[in-house]
Amino acid sequence: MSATALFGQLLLGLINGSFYAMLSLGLAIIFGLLAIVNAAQGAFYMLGAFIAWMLLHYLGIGYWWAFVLAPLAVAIVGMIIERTLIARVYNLPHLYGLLLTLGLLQIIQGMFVHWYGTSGQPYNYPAGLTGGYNLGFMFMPAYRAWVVGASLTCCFGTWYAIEKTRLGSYLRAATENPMLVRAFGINVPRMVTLAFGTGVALAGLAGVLAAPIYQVNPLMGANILTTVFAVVVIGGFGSILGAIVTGLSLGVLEGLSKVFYPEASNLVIFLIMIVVLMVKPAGLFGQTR
Amino acid sequence: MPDEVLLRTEAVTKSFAGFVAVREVSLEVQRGSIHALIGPNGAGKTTYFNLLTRFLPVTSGHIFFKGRDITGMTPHDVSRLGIVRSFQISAVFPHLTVLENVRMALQRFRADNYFFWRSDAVLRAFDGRARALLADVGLEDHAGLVAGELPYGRKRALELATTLALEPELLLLDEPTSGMAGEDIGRIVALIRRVAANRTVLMVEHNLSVVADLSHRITVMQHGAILADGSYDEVAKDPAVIEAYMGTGFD
Amino acid sequence: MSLELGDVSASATGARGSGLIGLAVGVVLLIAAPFLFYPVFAMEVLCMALFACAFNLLIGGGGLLSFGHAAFFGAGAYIAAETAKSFGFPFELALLCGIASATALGLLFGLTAIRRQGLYFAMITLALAQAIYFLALRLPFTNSEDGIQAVPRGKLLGLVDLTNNFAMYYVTAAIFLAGYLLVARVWRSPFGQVLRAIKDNEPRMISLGYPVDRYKLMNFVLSAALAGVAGAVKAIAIGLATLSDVDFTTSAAVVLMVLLGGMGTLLGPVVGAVLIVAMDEYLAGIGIPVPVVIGVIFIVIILVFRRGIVGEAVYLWNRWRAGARA
Amino acid sequence: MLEIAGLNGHYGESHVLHGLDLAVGAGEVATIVGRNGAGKTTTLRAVMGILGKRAGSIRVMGVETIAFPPERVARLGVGYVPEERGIFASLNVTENLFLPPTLAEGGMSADEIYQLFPNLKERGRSQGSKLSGGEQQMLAIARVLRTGARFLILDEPTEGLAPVLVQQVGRVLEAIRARGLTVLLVEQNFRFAARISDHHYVMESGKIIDRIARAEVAAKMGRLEAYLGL
Repeated sequence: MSATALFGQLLLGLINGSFYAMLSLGLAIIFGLLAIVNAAQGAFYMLGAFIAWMLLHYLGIGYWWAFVLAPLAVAIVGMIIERTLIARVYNLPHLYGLLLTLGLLQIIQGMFVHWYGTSGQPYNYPAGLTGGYNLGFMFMPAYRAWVVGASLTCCFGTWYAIEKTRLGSYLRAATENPMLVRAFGINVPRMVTLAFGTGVALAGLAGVLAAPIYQVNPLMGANILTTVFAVVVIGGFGSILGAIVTGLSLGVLEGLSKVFYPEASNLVIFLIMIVVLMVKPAGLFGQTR
Repeated sequence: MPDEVLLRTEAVTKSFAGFVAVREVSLEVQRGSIHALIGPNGAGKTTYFNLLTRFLPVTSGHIFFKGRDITGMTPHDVSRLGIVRSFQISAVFPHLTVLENVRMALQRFRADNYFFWRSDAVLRAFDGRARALLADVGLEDHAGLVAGELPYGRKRALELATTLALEPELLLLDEPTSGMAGEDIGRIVALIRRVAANRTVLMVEHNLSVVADLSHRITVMQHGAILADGSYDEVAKDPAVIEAYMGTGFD
Repeated sequence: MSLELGDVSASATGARGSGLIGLAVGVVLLIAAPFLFYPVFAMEVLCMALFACAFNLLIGGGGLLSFGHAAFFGAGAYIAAETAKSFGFPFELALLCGIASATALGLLFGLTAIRRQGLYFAMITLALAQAIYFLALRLPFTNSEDGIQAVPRGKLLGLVDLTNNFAMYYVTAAIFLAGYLLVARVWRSPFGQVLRAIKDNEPRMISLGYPVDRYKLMNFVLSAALAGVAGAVKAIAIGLATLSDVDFTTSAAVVLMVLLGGMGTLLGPVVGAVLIVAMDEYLAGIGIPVPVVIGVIFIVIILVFRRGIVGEAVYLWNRWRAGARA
Repeated sequence: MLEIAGLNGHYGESHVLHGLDLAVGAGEVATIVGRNGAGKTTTLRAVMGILGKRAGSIRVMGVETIAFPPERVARLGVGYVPEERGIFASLNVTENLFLPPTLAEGGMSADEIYQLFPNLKERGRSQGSKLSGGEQQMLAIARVLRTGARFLILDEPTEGLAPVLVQQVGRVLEAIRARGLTVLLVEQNFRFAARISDHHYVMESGKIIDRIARAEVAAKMGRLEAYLGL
């Protein structure tokens, strides 16, 4: 096997891994505050990609604007949904939240399948990132380098915002004991809405980044969602850094398996999940409770 | 009554992430006695209970029941050995009827609980015993009610009947009178006295008049450790105990 | 902590006399159905209804929400189709092979997932089912996107020719009825009592000395096996095992059927399955996107109609009776 | 500052507060004493708006708050030190200290806080979960002094503390009183409460059954021991 193929798959694995990381990071933020597993996370990923495509296709707005506008639009849609629908199930058993977001997934995905079919819409590389660099051991496409850089920056930026800033300390405190945070005069319900917006915006951003690589497909969200759930089970909802590390390393492992045993590459993450559940049921970074 | 130690703990300790909730507690419970565990909030009594029933793993130390080391057993094995606990909050099965609640405990002794193809008519064999237990706690007229609809005091009585159905050798009661007032307390005290006649009871209780009324022996805990141990009169005179209850001033 | 989704007590403790009358009406309907509807459509409805009953056994009995039940349905379908077509197994044997594989898969899923509860349990089952989906996509005998087509029906016990739609229908109906009655019996067995109690108050059951995980696992395997029956019968009756049998959409559809009909009620899943399969057929005909409608129903049920159709009916009936008595 | 009339409250299934009446004047230190399970903590939770089921009337600084969510109660200028201290384990000391937003002018500055609690400065970067019980308590009190709250609610500040630390809490409370803040305290440690309280409210079975002013404490010691002692 050639070194070029190996490094190529590793790079793709890193890219996929950073998408897993962004989606599961969003899930972790939402889960921390809402105690809900957002099954629609995949739909928001797809929505991010589609909004970017629609901006270009209908309004002629290019990639760089879409990079900012699409996640913002996803966040707004998410916050509206949180206020109007999800807020109504906070007092019910947590599984109802999962079922509700499952319904949302079906609606959002179903509409796009209805309008655009299941074949992908092409989305061109943004101007300026079409070429690549020859690194000697491999050819590095410029757009892929940008995606790795942007998504890693985004992941670690989120980590920094949560772990090191004042707003992040609100978030961590409210995850631990929301009632007490409210008793200090902080409007936690509003924070919950913002956290949901942030969580889905991360998925939307991953969607924009993915658009030129994978095309824009209504089913792209459902496909990634199951993998992201496995990533979350493997990592556990315990730590932000844990979500990032688990996402990245599983992406890379998946990439490696494509090189060495391509038939099993789709299964490798699920096999790892089974092993982890046997050895450490709470997940690698989860708290045993 | 022979002086037989039914339960013994040896330097049992439990710490959570740097915080020691139970510190080297060594305690002996005599067979046939009512033994009360008292102390201010946060003294570690409920944690200690959870260690005894294996709901929490101990950090260090050993637990012996009838001379046998049970420190590493699973909760349901401990229960099968004859150590059964009640809970601070009412632990009934709210959607089952009162009779079914008690039967749930009796049914445990059947071997065919996994036989999903059998009719539950076989469970009627337990109805007589279940009704007798309900009569013991004054619930015989409510057998057909759904347990969730019982008032709070009666739920506690139902819980006790269910616990007794297991014929426990050691009954662990976690605050049997919590959340009750007035005549309910009197009723539950009489009940505990009656059912304790040929059993051993270890209970956590805050209501000191209940403790004074019922217990043969009292252990006072504070800050996770044992502060004093003895009869009610001995304990009540102990200056350390008085301080624990009335506190220390400051200047 | 077990999750209180649905409530089985309404039906499990319901009057047994009226149950018998209902059963008689049901049997008459089952007998009459192929004369009223296209028999193949009726078979499909019954298989989905049995699948929904299997799912309901899990959630109504133990309160565990599986998001990957299509894996068992699909395993039953693929293995029964393969053994009937490639190995030439007779109907009964192909059926048994399908059921056995679903049961084994259920045991594997169960052992992996049963230690986690609630949301994690749902996510784990979904992820495992996705692994099965990939297997169905990749394994040599499953023919990827095409699936296993033209599965022969064969003869029942070597006597009854099942290529006749009516014969096949009545065999399917008999299997469905047996499965339905099995669920009813499980809930009224000592085992079912234990499950209800675990769902009601799991810590208390542990303190009473029950090994609760073993009961939950057993119930999970039972539910997987029954889902396998539904899948196997469907593959042979319709003559087709495809990727859509193991797809996530099918897992979600079965959740919806049970939710719509009423979780934890005996009849609910059947009502839900009939409505959803019929709606599927109707909407596909007039070009309305089915998933969107399904999603909307999901949300409406969760926000305003959590008892489901049968659950609501039982609730209203009980209230009316209580009112009449007072 | 606080007037409670006919307050009823439930904790889970059990009815804990049975028509409670209580009033605390501005600048006063009032203590609720009583045995375990009498409903003391529940009373404080009801005032803060974090008790789900409550009915009756609670007026804080003249504003009816019975239907307020906790954040609106807090913004009237109320600081809360919960039982078990409520230090956030995932936040470090400094983050815990600066978590509560400023509610009004006149709170202590960071320098004043560090002067009163020198430990907190040294341990600024330690995680909340790594603090000793005494340090947690100091942090929990310091946290609300920063906000400018005029009315402090403290739930068993001496619980589980060694005598030296009880002394320290006592000095802090005297400093608070000297600043003219109003304090509602729940204490099991009666001798501690007796030193600083203007009024003692004795609670039993969800009701206030006696009110003893500071001047009467010595005379009524026997009665108090009967309420609280063994």
